[in-house]
Amino acid sequence: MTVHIINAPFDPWQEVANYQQAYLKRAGRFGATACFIGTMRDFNEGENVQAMELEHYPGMTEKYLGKLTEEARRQWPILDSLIIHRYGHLQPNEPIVLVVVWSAHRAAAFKACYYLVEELKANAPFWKKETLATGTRWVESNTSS
Amino acid sequence: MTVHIINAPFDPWQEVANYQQAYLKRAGRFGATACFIGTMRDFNEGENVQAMELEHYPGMTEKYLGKLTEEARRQWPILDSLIIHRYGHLQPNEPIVLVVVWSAHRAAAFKACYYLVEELKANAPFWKKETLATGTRWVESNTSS
Amino acid sequence: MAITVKFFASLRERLGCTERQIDFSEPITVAEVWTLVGDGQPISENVLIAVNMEYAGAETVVRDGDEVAFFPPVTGGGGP
Amino acid sequence: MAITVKFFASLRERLGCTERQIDFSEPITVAEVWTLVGDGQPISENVLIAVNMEYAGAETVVRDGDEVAFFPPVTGGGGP
Repeated sequence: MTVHIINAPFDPWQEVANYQQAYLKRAGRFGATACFIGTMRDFNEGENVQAMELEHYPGMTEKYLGKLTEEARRQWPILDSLIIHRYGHLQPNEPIVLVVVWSAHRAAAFKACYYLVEELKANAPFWKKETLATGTRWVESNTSS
Repeated sequence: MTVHIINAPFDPWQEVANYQQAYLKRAGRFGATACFIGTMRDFNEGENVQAMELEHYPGMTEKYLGKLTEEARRQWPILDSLIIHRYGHLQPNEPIVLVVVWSAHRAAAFKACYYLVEELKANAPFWKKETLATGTRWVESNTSS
Repeated sequence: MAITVKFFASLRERLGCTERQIDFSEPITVAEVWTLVGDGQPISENVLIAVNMEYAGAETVVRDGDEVAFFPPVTGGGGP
Repeated sequence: MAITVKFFASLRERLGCTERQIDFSEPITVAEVWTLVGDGQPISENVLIAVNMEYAGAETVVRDGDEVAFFPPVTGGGGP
Protein backbone atom coordinates (compact mmCIF):
# COMPACT_ATOMS: atom_id res chain seq x y z
CA MET A 1 0.00 0.00 0.00
CA THR A 2 2.22 2.76 -1.33
CA VAL A 3 1.59 6.39 -2.30
CA HIS A 4 4.21 8.55 -4.02
CA ILE A 5 3.73 12.24 -4.82
CA ILE A 6 6.53 13.27 -7.15
CA ASN A 7 7.56 16.32 -9.15
CA ALA A 8 9.53 14.69 -11.97
CA PRO A 9 8.42 12.72 -15.03
CA PHE A 10 7.99 8.98 -14.49
CA ASP A 11 7.56 5.89 -16.63
CA PRO A 12 4.46 4.18 -15.25
CA TRP A 13 5.26 0.79 -16.81
CA GLN A 14 8.77 0.84 -15.37
CA GLU A 15 7.47 1.91 -11.96
CA VAL A 16 4.92 -0.85 -11.79
CA ALA A 17 7.43 -3.43 -13.01
CA ASN A 18 9.90 -2.28 -10.32
CA TYR A 19 7.24 -2.31 -7.63
CA GLN A 20 6.04 -5.74 -8.60
CA GLN A 21 9.64 -6.98 -8.60
CA ALA A 22 10.07 -5.77 -5.01
CA TYR A 23 6.68 -7.26 -4.25
CA LEU A 24 7.45 -10.71 -5.64
CA LYS A 25 7.45 -12.20 -2.16
CA ARG A 26 3.72 -12.38 -2.83
CA ALA A 27 4.24 -14.06 -6.19
CA GLY A 28 1.70 -16.78 -6.84
CA ARG A 29 -0.89 -15.15 -4.61
CA PHE A 30 -2.19 -12.45 -6.93
CA GLY A 31 -4.20 -13.52 -9.94
CA ALA A 32 -5.34 -10.07 -11.00
CA THR A 33 -3.70 -6.69 -11.51
CA ALA A 34 -5.84 -3.71 -12.49
CA CYS A 35 -4.15 -0.53 -13.51
CA PHE A 36 -5.05 2.99 -14.59
CA ILE A 37 -2.84 5.71 -16.05
CA GLY A 38 -3.99 9.27 -16.53
CA THR A 39 -1.93 11.11 -19.13
CA MET A 40 -1.73 14.79 -19.97
CA ARG A 41 -3.45 15.52 -23.26
CA ASP A 42 -2.54 18.32 -25.63
CA PHE A 43 -6.13 19.54 -25.95
CA ASN A 44 -8.89 20.47 -23.52
CA GLU A 45 -12.19 22.21 -24.14
CA GLY A 46 -11.28 22.83 -27.74
CA GLU A 47 -7.93 24.47 -27.04
CA ASN A 48 -4.39 23.29 -27.53
CA VAL A 49 -2.63 22.92 -24.21
CA GLN A 50 1.14 23.52 -24.34
CA ALA A 51 2.04 22.81 -20.72
CA MET A 52 0.50 22.45 -17.30
CA GLU A 53 1.32 23.45 -13.74
CA LEU A 54 -0.09 20.97 -11.24
CA GLU A 55 -0.36 22.39 -7.72
CA HIS A 56 -1.18 20.29 -4.68
CA TYR A 57 -1.54 20.59 -0.91
CA PRO A 58 1.56 18.88 0.52
CA GLY A 59 0.63 16.82 3.53
CA MET A 60 -3.09 16.69 2.85
CA THR A 61 -2.52 14.89 -0.44
CA GLU A 62 -0.59 12.07 1.22
CA LYS A 63 -3.03 11.94 4.14
CA TYR A 64 -6.05 11.79 1.86
CA LEU A 65 -4.62 9.13 -0.44
CA GLY A 66 -3.46 7.07 2.53
CA LYS A 67 -6.96 7.06 3.98
CA LEU A 68 -8.42 6.26 0.57
CA THR A 69 -6.14 3.25 0.26
CA GLU A 70 -7.18 2.02 3.69
CA GLU A 71 -10.82 2.41 2.75
CA ALA A 72 -10.30 0.40 -0.44
CA ARG A 73 -8.60 -2.29 1.61
CA ARG A 74 -11.59 -2.44 3.94
CA GLN A 75 -14.04 -2.79 1.06
CA TRP A 76 -12.22 -5.34 -1.11
CA PRO A 77 -9.75 -8.19 -0.49
CA ILE A 78 -6.83 -6.48 -2.18
CA LEU A 79 -3.25 -7.61 -1.65
CA ASP A 80 -1.45 -4.37 -2.46
CA SER A 81 -1.83 -1.04 -4.22
CA LEU A 82 0.42 1.60 -5.71
CA ILE A 83 -0.48 5.22 -6.41
CA ILE A 84 1.93 7.65 -8.05
CA HIS A 85 0.79 11.22 -8.75
CA ARG A 86 2.79 14.01 -10.38
CA TYR A 87 2.83 17.63 -9.41
CA GLY A 88 4.78 20.62 -10.74
CA HIS A 89 5.44 21.38 -14.40
CA LEU A 90 4.07 18.89 -16.95
CA GLN A 91 4.33 18.56 -20.74
CA PRO A 92 1.67 16.98 -22.96
CA ASN A 93 1.81 13.20 -23.09
CA GLU A 94 3.44 12.91 -19.66
CA PRO A 95 1.72 10.55 -17.21
CA ILE A 96 -0.05 12.37 -14.39
CA VAL A 97 -1.26 9.53 -12.25
CA LEU A 98 -0.75 5.78 -11.92
CA VAL A 99 -3.09 3.60 -9.85
CA VAL A 100 -2.44 -0.15 -9.57
CA VAL A 101 -4.27 -2.76 -7.49
CA TRP A 102 -3.23 -6.39 -6.98
CA SER A 103 -5.74 -8.99 -5.81
CA ALA A 104 -6.38 -12.74 -5.98
CA HIS A 105 -9.43 -12.19 -8.20
CA ARG A 106 -10.27 -9.72 -10.91
CA ALA A 107 -13.49 -8.22 -9.52
CA ALA A 108 -11.76 -6.86 -6.41
CA ALA A 109 -8.84 -5.53 -8.43
CA PHE A 110 -11.07 -3.78 -10.99
CA LYS A 111 -13.51 -2.34 -8.47
CA ALA A 112 -10.84 -1.11 -6.07
CA CYS A 113 -8.85 0.48 -8.91
CA TYR A 114 -11.94 2.23 -10.25
CA TYR A 115 -12.85 3.42 -6.75
CA LEU A 116 -9.35 4.81 -6.11
CA VAL A 117 -9.28 6.67 -9.44
CA GLU A 118 -12.76 8.17 -9.02
CA GLU A 119 -12.22 9.24 -5.41
CA LEU A 120 -8.78 10.60 -6.19
CA LYS A 121 -10.16 12.73 -9.02
CA ALA A 122 -13.11 13.90 -6.94
CA ASN A 123 -11.28 14.79 -3.73
CA ALA A 124 -7.47 14.70 -3.76
CA PRO A 125 -6.18 18.29 -3.43
CA PHE A 126 -4.64 18.87 -6.85
CA TRP A 127 -5.25 21.81 -9.18
CA LYS A 128 -4.34 22.17 -12.83
CA LYS A 129 -3.28 25.39 -14.52
CA GLU A 130 -2.99 25.10 -18.28
CA THR A 131 -0.72 27.08 -20.56
CA LEU A 132 -2.45 27.91 -23.84
CA ALA A 133 -1.17 29.94 -26.80
CA THR A 134 -3.13 32.88 -25.39
CA GLY A 135 -2.02 32.65 -21.75
CA THR A 136 -2.77 30.51 -18.71
CA ARG A 137 -6.03 29.31 -17.19
CA TRP A 138 -7.01 27.30 -14.13
CA VAL A 139 -9.03 24.21 -14.93
CA GLU A 140 -12.28 24.90 -13.10
CA SER A 141 -13.70 21.41 -12.75
CA ASN A 142 -12.92 17.83 -13.55
CA THR A 143 -14.84 16.07 -16.25
CA SER A 144 -17.20 13.57 -14.72
CA SER A 145 -15.73 10.73 -16.74
CA MET B 1 -6.50 -2.76 -32.05
CA THR B 2 -4.09 -5.66 -31.65
CA VAL B 3 -4.48 -9.27 -30.49
CA HIS B 4 -1.51 -11.56 -29.88
CA ILE B 5 -1.84 -15.23 -28.92
CA ILE B 6 1.59 -16.42 -27.83
CA ASN B 7 3.17 -19.54 -26.36
CA ALA B 8 6.15 -18.04 -24.52
CA PRO B 9 6.41 -16.04 -21.27
CA PHE B 10 5.99 -12.28 -21.67
CA ASP B 11 6.58 -9.19 -19.57
CA PRO B 12 3.27 -7.30 -19.67
CA TRP B 13 4.79 -3.98 -18.57
CA GLN B 14 7.46 -4.20 -21.25
CA GLU B 15 4.89 -5.17 -23.88
CA VAL B 16 2.61 -2.28 -23.08
CA ALA B 17 5.54 0.15 -22.96
CA ASN B 18 6.72 -1.07 -26.37
CA TYR B 19 3.23 -0.90 -27.83
CA GLN B 20 2.67 2.57 -26.50
CA GLN B 21 6.03 3.62 -27.91
CA ALA B 22 4.99 2.44 -31.38
CA TYR B 23 1.65 4.11 -30.78
CA LEU B 24 3.08 7.48 -29.84
CA LYS B 25 1.83 9.00 -33.07
CA ARG B 26 -1.33 9.37 -31.02
CA ALA B 27 0.53 11.01 -28.12
CA GLY B 28 -1.44 13.84 -26.58
CA ARG B 29 -4.76 12.35 -27.62
CA PHE B 30 -5.21 9.72 -24.95
CA GLY B 31 -5.87 10.85 -21.40
CA ALA B 32 -6.68 7.46 -19.95
CA THR B 33 -5.15 3.99 -20.09
CA ALA B 34 -6.89 1.11 -18.32
CA CYS B 35 -5.09 -2.16 -18.01
CA PHE B 36 -5.68 -5.64 -16.64
CA ILE B 37 -3.23 -8.48 -16.12
CA GLY B 38 -4.28 -11.99 -15.17
CA THR B 39 -1.47 -13.95 -13.56
CA MET B 40 -1.14 -17.64 -12.80
CA ARG B 41 -1.51 -18.30 -9.10
CA ASP B 42 0.10 -21.18 -7.21
CA PHE B 43 -3.15 -22.21 -5.53
CA ASN B 44 -6.68 -22.97 -6.71
CA GLU B 45 -9.59 -24.54 -4.84
CA GLY B 46 -7.38 -25.25 -1.86
CA GLU B 47 -4.63 -27.06 -3.78
CA ASN B 48 -1.12 -26.05 -4.70
CA VAL B 49 -0.75 -25.74 -8.44
CA GLN B 50 2.73 -26.52 -9.76
CA ALA B 51 2.21 -25.84 -13.46
CA MET B 52 -0.50 -25.39 -16.03
CA GLU B 53 -1.17 -26.39 -19.62
CA LEU B 54 -3.31 -23.83 -21.42
CA GLU B 55 -4.99 -25.22 -24.55
CA HIS B 56 -6.81 -23.05 -27.07
CA TYR B 57 -8.61 -23.30 -30.39
CA PRO B 58 -6.22 -21.74 -32.92
CA GLY B 59 -8.12 -19.60 -35.37
CA MET B 60 -11.30 -19.30 -33.32
CA THR B 61 -9.41 -17.54 -30.52
CA GLU B 62 -8.13 -14.83 -32.84
CA LYS B 63 -11.49 -14.54 -34.59
CA TYR B 64 -13.40 -14.25 -31.32
CA LEU B 65 -11.04 -11.68 -29.79
CA GLY B 66 -11.02 -9.65 -33.00
CA LYS B 67 -14.81 -9.46 -32.99
CA LEU B 68 -14.79 -8.61 -29.29
CA THR B 69 -12.42 -5.73 -29.91
CA GLU B 70 -14.64 -4.42 -32.70
CA GLU B 71 -17.67 -4.63 -30.41
CA ALA B 72 -15.85 -2.66 -27.68
CA ARG B 73 -14.93 -0.05 -30.28
CA ARG B 74 -18.57 0.27 -31.27
CA GLN B 75 -19.70 0.72 -27.68
CA TRP B 76 -17.07 3.16 -26.41
CA PRO B 77 -14.88 5.89 -27.96
CA ILE B 78 -11.63 4.02 -27.50
CA LEU B 79 -8.46 4.98 -29.36
CA ASP B 80 -6.68 1.65 -29.28
CA SER B 81 -6.52 -1.67 -27.47
CA LEU B 82 -4.00 -4.44 -26.94
CA ILE B 83 -4.76 -8.03 -25.91
CA ILE B 84 -2.02 -10.59 -25.31
CA HIS B 85 -2.97 -14.10 -24.18
CA ARG B 86 -0.65 -17.00 -23.40
CA TYR B 87 -1.16 -20.62 -24.28
CA GLY B 88 1.01 -23.71 -23.74
CA HIS B 89 2.98 -24.53 -20.61
CA LEU B 90 2.84 -22.00 -17.76
CA GLN B 91 4.54 -21.72 -14.38
CA PRO B 92 3.02 -20.02 -11.33
CA ASN B 93 3.41 -16.24 -11.31
CA GLU B 94 3.59 -16.01 -15.10
CA PRO B 95 1.18 -13.56 -16.73
CA ILE B 96 -1.62 -15.28 -18.64
CA VAL B 97 -3.43 -12.34 -20.17
CA LEU B 98 -2.89 -8.61 -20.70
CA VAL B 99 -5.74 -6.30 -21.75
CA VAL B 100 -5.06 -2.59 -22.30
CA VAL B 101 -7.41 0.13 -23.54
CA TRP B 102 -6.49 3.70 -24.45
CA SER B 103 -9.09 6.45 -24.58
CA ALA B 104 -9.44 10.21 -24.20
CA HIS B 105 -11.40 9.80 -20.98
CA ARG B 106 -11.28 7.33 -18.14
CA ALA B 107 -14.85 6.01 -18.17
CA ALA B 108 -14.53 4.61 -21.68
CA ALA B 109 -11.11 3.12 -20.92
CA PHE B 110 -12.28 1.45 -17.70
CA LYS B 111 -15.57 0.16 -19.07
CA ALA B 112 -14.09 -1.17 -22.30
CA CYS B 113 -11.24 -2.88 -20.43
CA TYR B 114 -13.65 -4.50 -17.98
CA TYR B 115 -15.90 -5.61 -20.85
CA LEU B 116 -13.01 -7.17 -22.77
CA VAL B 117 -11.76 -9.06 -19.72
CA GLU B 118 -15.20 -10.37 -18.75
CA GLU B 119 -16.15 -11.45 -22.26
CA LEU B 120 -12.74 -12.99 -22.87
CA LYS B 121 -13.02 -15.07 -19.70
CA ALA B 122 -16.61 -16.06 -20.47
CA ASN B 123 -16.22 -17.03 -24.13
CA ALA B 124 -12.69 -17.13 -25.54
CA PRO B 125 -11.82 -20.78 -26.32
CA PHE B 126 -9.09 -21.47 -23.75
CA TRP B 127 -8.90 -24.41 -21.32
CA LYS B 128 -6.67 -24.83 -18.30
CA LYS B 129 -5.20 -28.11 -17.11
CA GLU B 130 -3.48 -27.83 -13.75
CA THR B 131 -0.60 -29.95 -12.49
CA LEU B 132 -0.99 -30.73 -8.78
CA ALA B 133 1.24 -32.84 -6.54
CA THR B 134 -1.26 -35.67 -7.05
CA GLY B 135 -1.63 -35.45 -10.83
CA THR B 136 -3.36 -33.26 -13.37
CA ARG B 137 -6.91 -31.90 -13.55
CA TRP B 138 -8.89 -29.83 -16.01
CA VAL B 139 -10.27 -26.63 -14.53
CA GLU B 140 -14.02 -27.16 -14.93
CA SER B 141 -15.30 -23.61 -14.77
CA ASN B 142 -14.10 -20.06 -14.38
CA THR B 143 -14.77 -18.22 -11.17
CA SER B 144 -17.41 -15.59 -11.73
CA SER B 145 -15.11 -12.84 -10.49
CA MET C 1 -20.27 -33.77 -48.51
CA ALA C 2 -17.56 -33.73 -45.86
CA ILE C 3 -16.90 -31.74 -42.73
CA THR C 4 -14.06 -31.53 -40.24
CA VAL C 5 -14.87 -32.18 -36.58
CA LYS C 6 -12.55 -30.98 -33.80
CA PHE C 7 -12.51 -31.72 -30.08
CA PHE C 8 -10.73 -29.77 -27.37
CA ALA C 9 -9.53 -30.12 -23.78
CA SER C 10 -11.20 -32.70 -21.51
CA LEU C 11 -13.60 -33.69 -24.29
CA ARG C 12 -10.67 -34.34 -26.64
CA GLU C 13 -9.09 -36.57 -24.00
CA ARG C 14 -12.34 -38.37 -23.15
CA LEU C 15 -13.14 -39.16 -26.81
CA GLY C 16 -9.49 -39.88 -27.59
CA CYS C 17 -9.64 -37.74 -30.73
CA THR C 18 -8.38 -34.34 -31.80
CA GLU C 19 -9.84 -34.09 -35.27
CA ARG C 20 -11.72 -36.27 -37.74
CA GLN C 21 -13.49 -36.01 -41.08
CA ILE C 22 -17.02 -37.25 -41.62
CA ASP C 23 -18.95 -37.74 -44.82
CA PHE C 24 -22.68 -37.48 -45.33
CA SER C 25 -25.09 -37.24 -48.24
CA GLU C 26 -28.09 -35.34 -46.77
CA PRO C 27 -28.10 -31.98 -44.95
CA ILE C 28 -27.27 -32.67 -41.32
CA THR C 29 -27.50 -30.76 -38.03
CA VAL C 30 -24.78 -30.37 -35.40
CA ALA C 31 -26.84 -32.65 -33.13
CA GLU C 32 -26.71 -35.32 -35.83
CA VAL C 33 -22.97 -34.79 -36.21
CA TRP C 34 -22.68 -35.46 -32.47
CA THR C 35 -24.57 -38.76 -32.80
CA LEU C 36 -21.93 -39.80 -35.34
CA VAL C 37 -18.87 -38.67 -33.37
CA GLY C 38 -19.93 -38.32 -29.72
CA ASP C 39 -20.05 -40.61 -26.73
CA GLY C 40 -23.44 -42.18 -27.45
CA GLN C 41 -25.24 -39.73 -25.15
CA PRO C 42 -27.21 -36.64 -26.21
CA ILE C 43 -25.13 -33.45 -26.25
CA SER C 44 -24.63 -32.33 -22.67
CA GLU C 45 -25.17 -28.72 -21.62
CA ASN C 46 -21.49 -28.85 -20.75
CA VAL C 47 -20.54 -29.35 -24.38
CA LEU C 48 -20.13 -26.09 -26.32
CA ILE C 49 -20.39 -26.00 -30.10
CA ALA C 50 -18.67 -23.87 -32.72
CA VAL C 51 -19.35 -23.97 -36.45
CA ASN C 52 -16.66 -22.36 -38.57
CA MET C 53 -15.13 -20.90 -35.39
CA GLU C 54 -18.31 -19.19 -34.19
CA TYR C 55 -20.53 -20.35 -31.35
CA ALA C 56 -23.57 -22.21 -32.67
CA GLY C 57 -26.54 -24.24 -31.43
CA ALA C 58 -27.11 -27.96 -31.85
CA GLU C 59 -29.81 -27.36 -34.49
CA THR C 60 -27.45 -25.52 -36.82
CA VAL C 61 -27.32 -27.19 -40.24
CA VAL C 62 -23.78 -27.85 -41.44
CA ARG C 63 -22.61 -27.70 -45.04
CA ASP C 64 -19.88 -29.21 -47.11
CA GLY C 65 -16.48 -27.99 -45.94
CA ASP C 66 -17.67 -26.70 -42.58
CA GLU C 67 -15.60 -27.06 -39.44
CA VAL C 68 -17.54 -28.19 -36.38
CA ALA C 69 -15.93 -28.09 -32.93
CA PHE C 70 -17.07 -29.55 -29.61
CA PHE C 71 -15.49 -28.46 -26.34
CA PRO C 72 -16.13 -28.06 -22.60
CA PRO C 73 -16.81 -24.69 -20.89
CA VAL C 74 -13.91 -22.30 -21.42
CA THR C 75 -11.55 -21.31 -18.63
CA GLY C 76 -9.16 -18.72 -20.05
CA GLY C 77 -8.11 -15.35 -18.71
CA GLY C 78 -6.29 -14.73 -15.48
CA GLY C 79 -6.94 -16.24 -12.08
CA PRO C 80 -8.31 -19.77 -11.99
CA MET D 1 -4.76 31.27 20.24
CA ALA D 2 -3.33 31.17 16.76
CA ILE D 3 -4.02 29.23 13.60
CA THR D 4 -2.37 28.92 10.21
CA VAL D 5 -4.48 29.66 7.15
CA LYS D 6 -3.47 28.39 3.71
CA PHE D 7 -4.81 29.17 0.25
CA PHE D 8 -4.33 27.18 -2.93
CA ALA D 9 -4.58 27.53 -6.70
CA SER D 10 -6.87 30.22 -8.16
CA LEU D 11 -7.98 31.28 -4.68
CA ARG D 12 -4.34 31.76 -3.65
CA GLU D 13 -3.79 33.93 -6.71
CA ARG D 14 -7.01 35.89 -6.24
CA LEU D 15 -6.30 36.67 -2.58
CA GLY D 16 -2.60 37.19 -3.26
CA CYS D 17 -1.64 35.04 -0.29
CA THR D 18 -0.23 31.55 0.21
CA GLU D 19 -0.25 31.33 3.99
CA ARG D 20 -0.93 33.57 6.98
CA GLN D 21 -1.29 33.36 10.74
CA ILE D 22 -4.27 34.75 12.60
CA ASP D 23 -4.79 35.24 16.31
CA PHE D 24 -8.07 35.15 18.21
CA SER D 25 -9.19 34.94 21.84
CA GLU D 26 -12.61 33.24 21.64
CA PRO D 27 -13.48 29.93 19.95
CA ILE D 28 -14.08 30.64 16.30
CA THR D 29 -15.66 28.79 13.35
CA VAL D 30 -14.18 28.32 9.89
CA ALA D 31 -16.83 30.75 8.57
CA GLU D 32 -15.53 33.36 11.00
CA VAL D 33 -11.97 32.66 9.92
CA TRP D 34 -13.10 33.35 6.35
CA THR D 35 -14.56 36.74 7.36
CA LEU D 36 -11.09 37.60 8.69
CA VAL D 37 -9.08 36.39 5.69
CA GLY D 38 -11.48 36.12 2.73
CA ASP D 39 -12.63 38.43 0.00
CA GLY D 40 -15.40 40.17 1.96
CA GLN D 41 -18.06 37.82 0.56
CA PRO D 42 -19.64 34.81 2.31
CA ILE D 43 -17.86 31.55 1.55
CA SER D 44 -18.82 30.47 -1.93
CA GLU D 45 -19.90 26.92 -2.67
CA ASN D 46 -16.85 26.88 -4.88
CA VAL D 47 -14.53 27.27 -1.91
CA LEU D 48 -13.58 23.99 -0.27
CA ILE D 49 -12.36 23.85 3.32
CA ALA D 50 -9.88 21.59 5.10
CA VAL D 51 -9.07 21.70 8.80
CA ASN D 52 -5.84 19.91 9.72
CA MET D 53 -5.75 18.44 6.22
CA GLU D 54 -9.21 16.89 6.34
CA TYR D 55 -12.29 18.19 4.56
CA ALA D 56 -14.50 20.19 6.95
CA GLY D 57 -17.62 22.35 6.94
CA ALA D 58 -17.82 26.09 7.51
CA GLU D 59 -19.31 25.58 10.99
CA THR D 60 -16.32 23.59 12.24
CA VAL D 61 -14.80 25.22 15.34
CA VAL D 62 -11.06 25.67 15.08
CA ARG D 63 -8.59 25.39 17.94
CA ASP D 64 -5.19 26.73 18.83
CA GLY D 65 -2.58 25.39 16.44
CA ASP D 66 -5.04 24.22 13.80
CA GLU D 67 -4.31 24.55 10.10
CA VAL D 68 -7.22 25.80 8.01
CA ALA D 69 -7.06 25.69 4.21
CA PHE D 70 -9.32 27.24 1.57
CA PHE D 71 -9.18 26.13 -2.04
CA PRO D 72 -11.23 25.80 -5.25
CA PRO D 73 -12.68 22.51 -6.55
CA VAL D 74 -9.92 19.98 -7.15
CA THR D 75 -8.87 18.91 -10.64
CA GLY D 76 -6.27 16.18 -10.20
CA GLY D 77 -5.98 12.78 -11.81
CA GLY D 78 -5.56 12.11 -15.49
CA GLY D 79 -7.32 13.73 -18.41
CA PRO D 80 -8.65 17.24 -17.87
